[in-house]
Amino acid sequence: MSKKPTAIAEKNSAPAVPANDAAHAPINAGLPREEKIELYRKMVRIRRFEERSLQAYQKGGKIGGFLHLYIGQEAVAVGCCSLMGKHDHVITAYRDHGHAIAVGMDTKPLMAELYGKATGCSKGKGGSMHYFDPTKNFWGGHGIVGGQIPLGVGLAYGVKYQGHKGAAMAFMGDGTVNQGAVHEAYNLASLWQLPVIFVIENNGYSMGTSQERSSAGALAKRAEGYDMAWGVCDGHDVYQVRATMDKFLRLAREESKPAVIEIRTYRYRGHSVADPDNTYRSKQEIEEYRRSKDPIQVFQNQLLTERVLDEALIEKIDAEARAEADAAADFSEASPFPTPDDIQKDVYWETDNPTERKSQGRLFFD
Amino acid sequence: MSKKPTAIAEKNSAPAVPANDAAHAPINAGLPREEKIELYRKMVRIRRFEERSLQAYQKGGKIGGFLHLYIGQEAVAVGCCSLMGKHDHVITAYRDHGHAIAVGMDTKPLMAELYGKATGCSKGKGGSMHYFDPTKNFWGGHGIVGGQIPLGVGLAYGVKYQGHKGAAMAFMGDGTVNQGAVHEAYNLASLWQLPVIFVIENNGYSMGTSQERSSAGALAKRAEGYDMAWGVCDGHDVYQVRATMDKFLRLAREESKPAVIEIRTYRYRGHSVADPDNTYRSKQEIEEYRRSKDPIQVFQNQLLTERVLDEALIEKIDAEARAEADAAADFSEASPFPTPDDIQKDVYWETDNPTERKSQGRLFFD
Amino acid sequence: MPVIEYREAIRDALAEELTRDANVVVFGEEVGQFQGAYKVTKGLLEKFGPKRIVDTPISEAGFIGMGIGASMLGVRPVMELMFWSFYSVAFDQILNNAANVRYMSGGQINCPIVIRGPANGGTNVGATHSHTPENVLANHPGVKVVVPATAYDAKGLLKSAIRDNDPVFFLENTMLYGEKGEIPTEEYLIPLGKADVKREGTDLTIVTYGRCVLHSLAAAALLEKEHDVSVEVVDLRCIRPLDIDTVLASVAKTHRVLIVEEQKPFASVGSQLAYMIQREAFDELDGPIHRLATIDAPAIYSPPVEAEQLPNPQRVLKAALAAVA
Amino acid sequence: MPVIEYREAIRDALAEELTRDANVVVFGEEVGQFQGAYKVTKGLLEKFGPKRIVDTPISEAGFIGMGIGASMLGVRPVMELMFWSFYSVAFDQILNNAANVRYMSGGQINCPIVIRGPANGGTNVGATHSHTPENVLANHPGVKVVVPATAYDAKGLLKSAIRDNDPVFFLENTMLYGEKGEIPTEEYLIPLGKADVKREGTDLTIVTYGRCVLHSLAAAALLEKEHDVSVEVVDLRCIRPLDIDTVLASVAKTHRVLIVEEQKPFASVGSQLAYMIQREAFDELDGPIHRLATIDAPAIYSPPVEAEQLPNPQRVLKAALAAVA
Ligand SMILES: Cc1ncc(C[n+]2csc(CCOP(=O)(O)OP(=O)(O)O)c2C)c(N)n1
Ligand SMILES: Cc1ncc(C[n+]2csc(CCOP(=O)(O)OP(=O)(O)O)c2C)c(N)n1
Ligand SMILES: [Mg+2]
Ligand SMILES: [Mg+2]
Repeated sequence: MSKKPTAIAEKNSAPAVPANDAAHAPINAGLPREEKIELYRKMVRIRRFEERSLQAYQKGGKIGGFLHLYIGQEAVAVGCCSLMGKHDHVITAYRDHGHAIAVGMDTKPLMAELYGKATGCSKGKGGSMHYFDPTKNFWGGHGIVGGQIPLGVGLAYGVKYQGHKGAAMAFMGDGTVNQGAVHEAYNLASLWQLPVIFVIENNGYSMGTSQERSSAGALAKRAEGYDMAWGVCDGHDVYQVRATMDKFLRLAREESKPAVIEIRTYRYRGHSVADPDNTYRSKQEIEEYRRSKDPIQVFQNQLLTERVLDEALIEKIDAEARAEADAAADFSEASPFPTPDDIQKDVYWETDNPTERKSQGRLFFD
Repeated sequence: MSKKPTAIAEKNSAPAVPANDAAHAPINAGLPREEKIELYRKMVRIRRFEERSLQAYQKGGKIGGFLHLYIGQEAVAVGCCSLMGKHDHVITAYRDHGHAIAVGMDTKPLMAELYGKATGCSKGKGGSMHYFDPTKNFWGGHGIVGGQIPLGVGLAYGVKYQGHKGAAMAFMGDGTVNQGAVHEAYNLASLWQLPVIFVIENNGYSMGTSQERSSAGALAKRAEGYDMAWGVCDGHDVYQVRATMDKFLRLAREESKPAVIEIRTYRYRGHSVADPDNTYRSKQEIEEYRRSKDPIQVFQNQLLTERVLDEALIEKIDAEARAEADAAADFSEASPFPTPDDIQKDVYWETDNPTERKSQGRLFFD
Repeated sequence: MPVIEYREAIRDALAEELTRDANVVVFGEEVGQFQGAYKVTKGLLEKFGPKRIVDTPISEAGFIGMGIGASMLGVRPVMELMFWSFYSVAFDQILNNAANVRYMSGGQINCPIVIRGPANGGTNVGATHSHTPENVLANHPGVKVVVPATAYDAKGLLKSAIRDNDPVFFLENTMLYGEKGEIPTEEYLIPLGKADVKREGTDLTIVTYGRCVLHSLAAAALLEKEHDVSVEVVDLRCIRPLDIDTVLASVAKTHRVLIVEEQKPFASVGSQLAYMIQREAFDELDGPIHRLATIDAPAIYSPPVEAEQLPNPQRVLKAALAAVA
Repeated sequence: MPVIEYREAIRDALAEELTRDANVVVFGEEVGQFQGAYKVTKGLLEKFGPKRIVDTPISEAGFIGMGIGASMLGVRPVMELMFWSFYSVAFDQILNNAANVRYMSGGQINCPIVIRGPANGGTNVGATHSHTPENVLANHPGVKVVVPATAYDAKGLLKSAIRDNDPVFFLENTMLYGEKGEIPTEEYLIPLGKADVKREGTDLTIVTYGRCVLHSLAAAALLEKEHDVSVEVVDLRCIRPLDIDTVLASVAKTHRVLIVEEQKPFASVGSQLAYMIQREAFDELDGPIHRLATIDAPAIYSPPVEAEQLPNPQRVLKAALAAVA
């Protein structure tokens, strides 16, 4: 095993792909018009979905527990997941609505999950933090900070074990890098050269703690300690996300090389909907991001320049996204709750498949 | 907080102190003759103590459980602990006999602990892996790989909190660096600039797994990812251990700077006495280390050259160390076992101090 | 007497002990600048400064281990787990270091730490955030486990916990943080390990603790009124040390027992109580000991269904009627 | 029938399942080149190669999490913990991922993993290495927990565990690895959740599992011979699923119960059994359920004293006499 970080890593104290080049990168330049629109549309759909969920949470009291919004970070999930092939997999943390929509999940069951309905993507059992869709290679939605990262390595292990050319993307926040499980995962991935990209969505804060108050040193650069490639990119520009990730995903799929990619992004809302947002950052800071770096605005401008979008189409996409979000809310509203009888379903494969049960004895207690 | 590793770290891809300079480093050159002899004597005492314990284990069946011998690594503990001042603290893992003797614990209770006797340093409750002596600033002796490292950070925190100028040394093996707790500890130490030196005793193997099979990348260099100083040194030469550690300990005590130091060493025996030693390394490899790098031999040669030692003194020290080890074994042999009544002592401060007990109710169950 | 919230009672206990003893420090995630995820530590940073109130990275094993290490030198860390559920990533430090270090050192080392935070369901945060580990914690000799139900108890018990020289795990409840209670203006302590009979009765003993005390009291009122059943409610307050004597005295009076706990049933605190009661008061029992626990499955998210998964006054009422039938 | 060691029985089960199903992989610390810390996996690397038998770094959370992730894609990892005690550093993966992922995904994701390794005291390895976590594990719905006492049971149960689609935690015992037993030459499976009456009797039911089965059988022989007490020994073999029916049938016969377990007493498996037995067979009991557990303290090192801290035939004998008194 080589004892030096790969060449890619060595160049990567600066952004992996300069912003102005990203639009010209083949992975972006070669995109058909429809797919560019689709990227844009996904970002808008995520935004409108989440705004609608916020409304249901705040006004309707329809949603319980936490609601961690992804608003401001849309380019990250959309950019990354747009690159997925058949054997690529995604896993993330509790801030998972964006990824779920980005991998192609239908928003109706996503909204219904927030409402705690039986028609939810996890049957109302998981809630906002625990979305899943294996048919879309989307493995959650995990509530424990960092706990998903070893699972992501396992997805890469599975892909490699089964002889596929694919990669896993394991997403985490900037505050998550200080969990022990992340470190163990890095070492395993590099030691065994597993095709996993660790994606740090650096939105600058873990709850109310700024990156400088939680992490010593530069985040992605820690990869060097494991002899692993790394990169940093601007997460406000979906083209740059795609250009950077494409490069590392190819290395993962083709040469089974892991990497750590830090994507700089920002969230506009509080950590979770219920959290106060005034102890640790200024309104001005938020406004400045909204004004100059909003990923939807940035991409809209880009596509206007490219003449892929025009005002009418922008309007149409937005109207459709709003309508879709409303329809998801209506669907959720109309759906039934699970019943107390459902509480003990989906616990064991065996009790859900009683005719195939091989074990005996009591599995539940009271 | 600075975003770059300190200057020391940057120079430290090579050994921190070249071997030939170590003897001339002030910390060594300035040592009175008696103290040089004392360093040598400690190494010999550790060696003889452990050989005696091995005999008790193998021939007498006097010792239960594990016995992880430190033989071959003596210069590390002796070098490091010889630098301890009043507010310096030590914590280590299960391979702890060397450190215990190095900090100045009496060998009688150490041997008695192995025998499981009430006169043992932990009253026969801890065993080989769990030696402690707070009066010597020695905080164990810990069985779970990596579990002691956050405690080491806590010792540094305590020293700093209480306003002392001191440092903690937290020892671990090369295989231990891949535990999550170690990573969390690194980040905390660097983020808060706590006076702790993480000492990696790299003996090349974790049980039967060579460093290359367990760790991606260079061990101590991972410190850079946390913006922390680091160094590497030859652990066969007690002078070099002292010269390197002295430098970093001063920085810790005076500027409250943490560091990771990798000390290259070797163990001659199996991982634990009961473990086979033939699946993962060759007899030749062991013999080569014994022949050319044995820390006692290396230092003996050095002190012969310095005319600090002569053959007669070498003989005398060795004879005394053997006699001491035998006396420790005799003491242990003659000591009583704890009784079943002792099982529930030393569990709670409160039940051990019944007149000061403030809580009520049952603390033990049956 | 002033009426304050449970969260304020905890805050006041922290503030009083921080003032009393310079070795007491508070750390955890978001306890300082953010004022606490549940505002328990609000204002403490301002009052005591960053040396005493420390925001940590998300590294529970790291900072709890650090607290244990510091405690060996006489610092007295009170550490917040934002949720007790996150003990899962710090479990080794809790289990092998906090619980064992005194023993393995033959009594040479103390570990005067407190770990506190909420441990409960009911706020629809799903399976990863709803663990109630009092049984797992109390399984390990060397530790103490406290689960206060009221503001008054929370304050008096936390002050005792902070002064205790053994590791104390203090389990709060996000559903109780807003509950108000009377608190004396003068300082008071409640000793660990003393149960409190929260209601006297003659027909049935309900043994419970934590938020289930409130459910049990609500059910007891209904039972009295609508079913003419007189219920005694024993609030354990502490799981370890355990005031089994108060429980046994109540059983000797009522001869019927229902245990109510927000726990997964298998090998729960309630199992332990049942074992002890039947073992030590077999002849006092007029019928089997009943138990009401959380319905045995990971915590469901769906808000109305989660309310049914947990003990609640209606479920307690039903179980109580079964126990006296 | 061939007579082989318990460790060989486990090895044979692994080898047979590795042969049968290409998705089965074995990983853990020192399972390959070193041949296993306790030689359980001896020869497997040579036979199945490094793709199937994988040596891991000392990163239990990492590699167990990895195994869970891989299992979601259909790989079937059998992971060794060198000691079950080390589950403490992987607890979050076990608890929140293995046990919960099926539930939180509404049944979409399976986690067909096995975690195996020894969980016992008796070899003088001290408090950090002597945890017996079957109660803690079985507390969590979603998991299965197996504790075999004999070579025959170990083989048949492990094969079932590997084929099981739910996460199974398989607790072995270093004190049993060298114990020999008869094993049929033809393939066999033992279903999880089926208790085994290891000895029939009429005066007292001993409910037990793991190594305590051997102690109980030894004590039963003495009780028969020297005290004229006829003891029935029920070996649970699995903790979850639990074959409580076999236990209740025995209680209906003997009316007296002693639970023997190598567990810290508080909220142990035995507590759970006691609750269930008194609840479901109250009228069958002629006296309180007795229990013999590990003496409640962290595991002591001192070899002769550790033997007294654990259940052993003499302690079982004494407890049995008290239970029938
Ligand atoms: C082990 C654990 N500790 C603490 C928490 C509580 N918590 C949830 S999210 C969060 C902040 C995470 O920040 P970051 O990793 O930056 O992700 P972001 O929320 O910014 O997406 C914390 C402390 C948790 N869920 N799990
Ligand atoms: C968490 C945990 N996992 C595994 C073990 C078993 N174990 C004890 S020592 C050891 C090897 C450690 O190697 P290293 O860190 O290099 O230290 P050395 O033994 O060489 O001093 C292992 C795997 C343990 N004690 N704790
Ligand atoms: Mg963040
Ligand atoms: Mg080593």
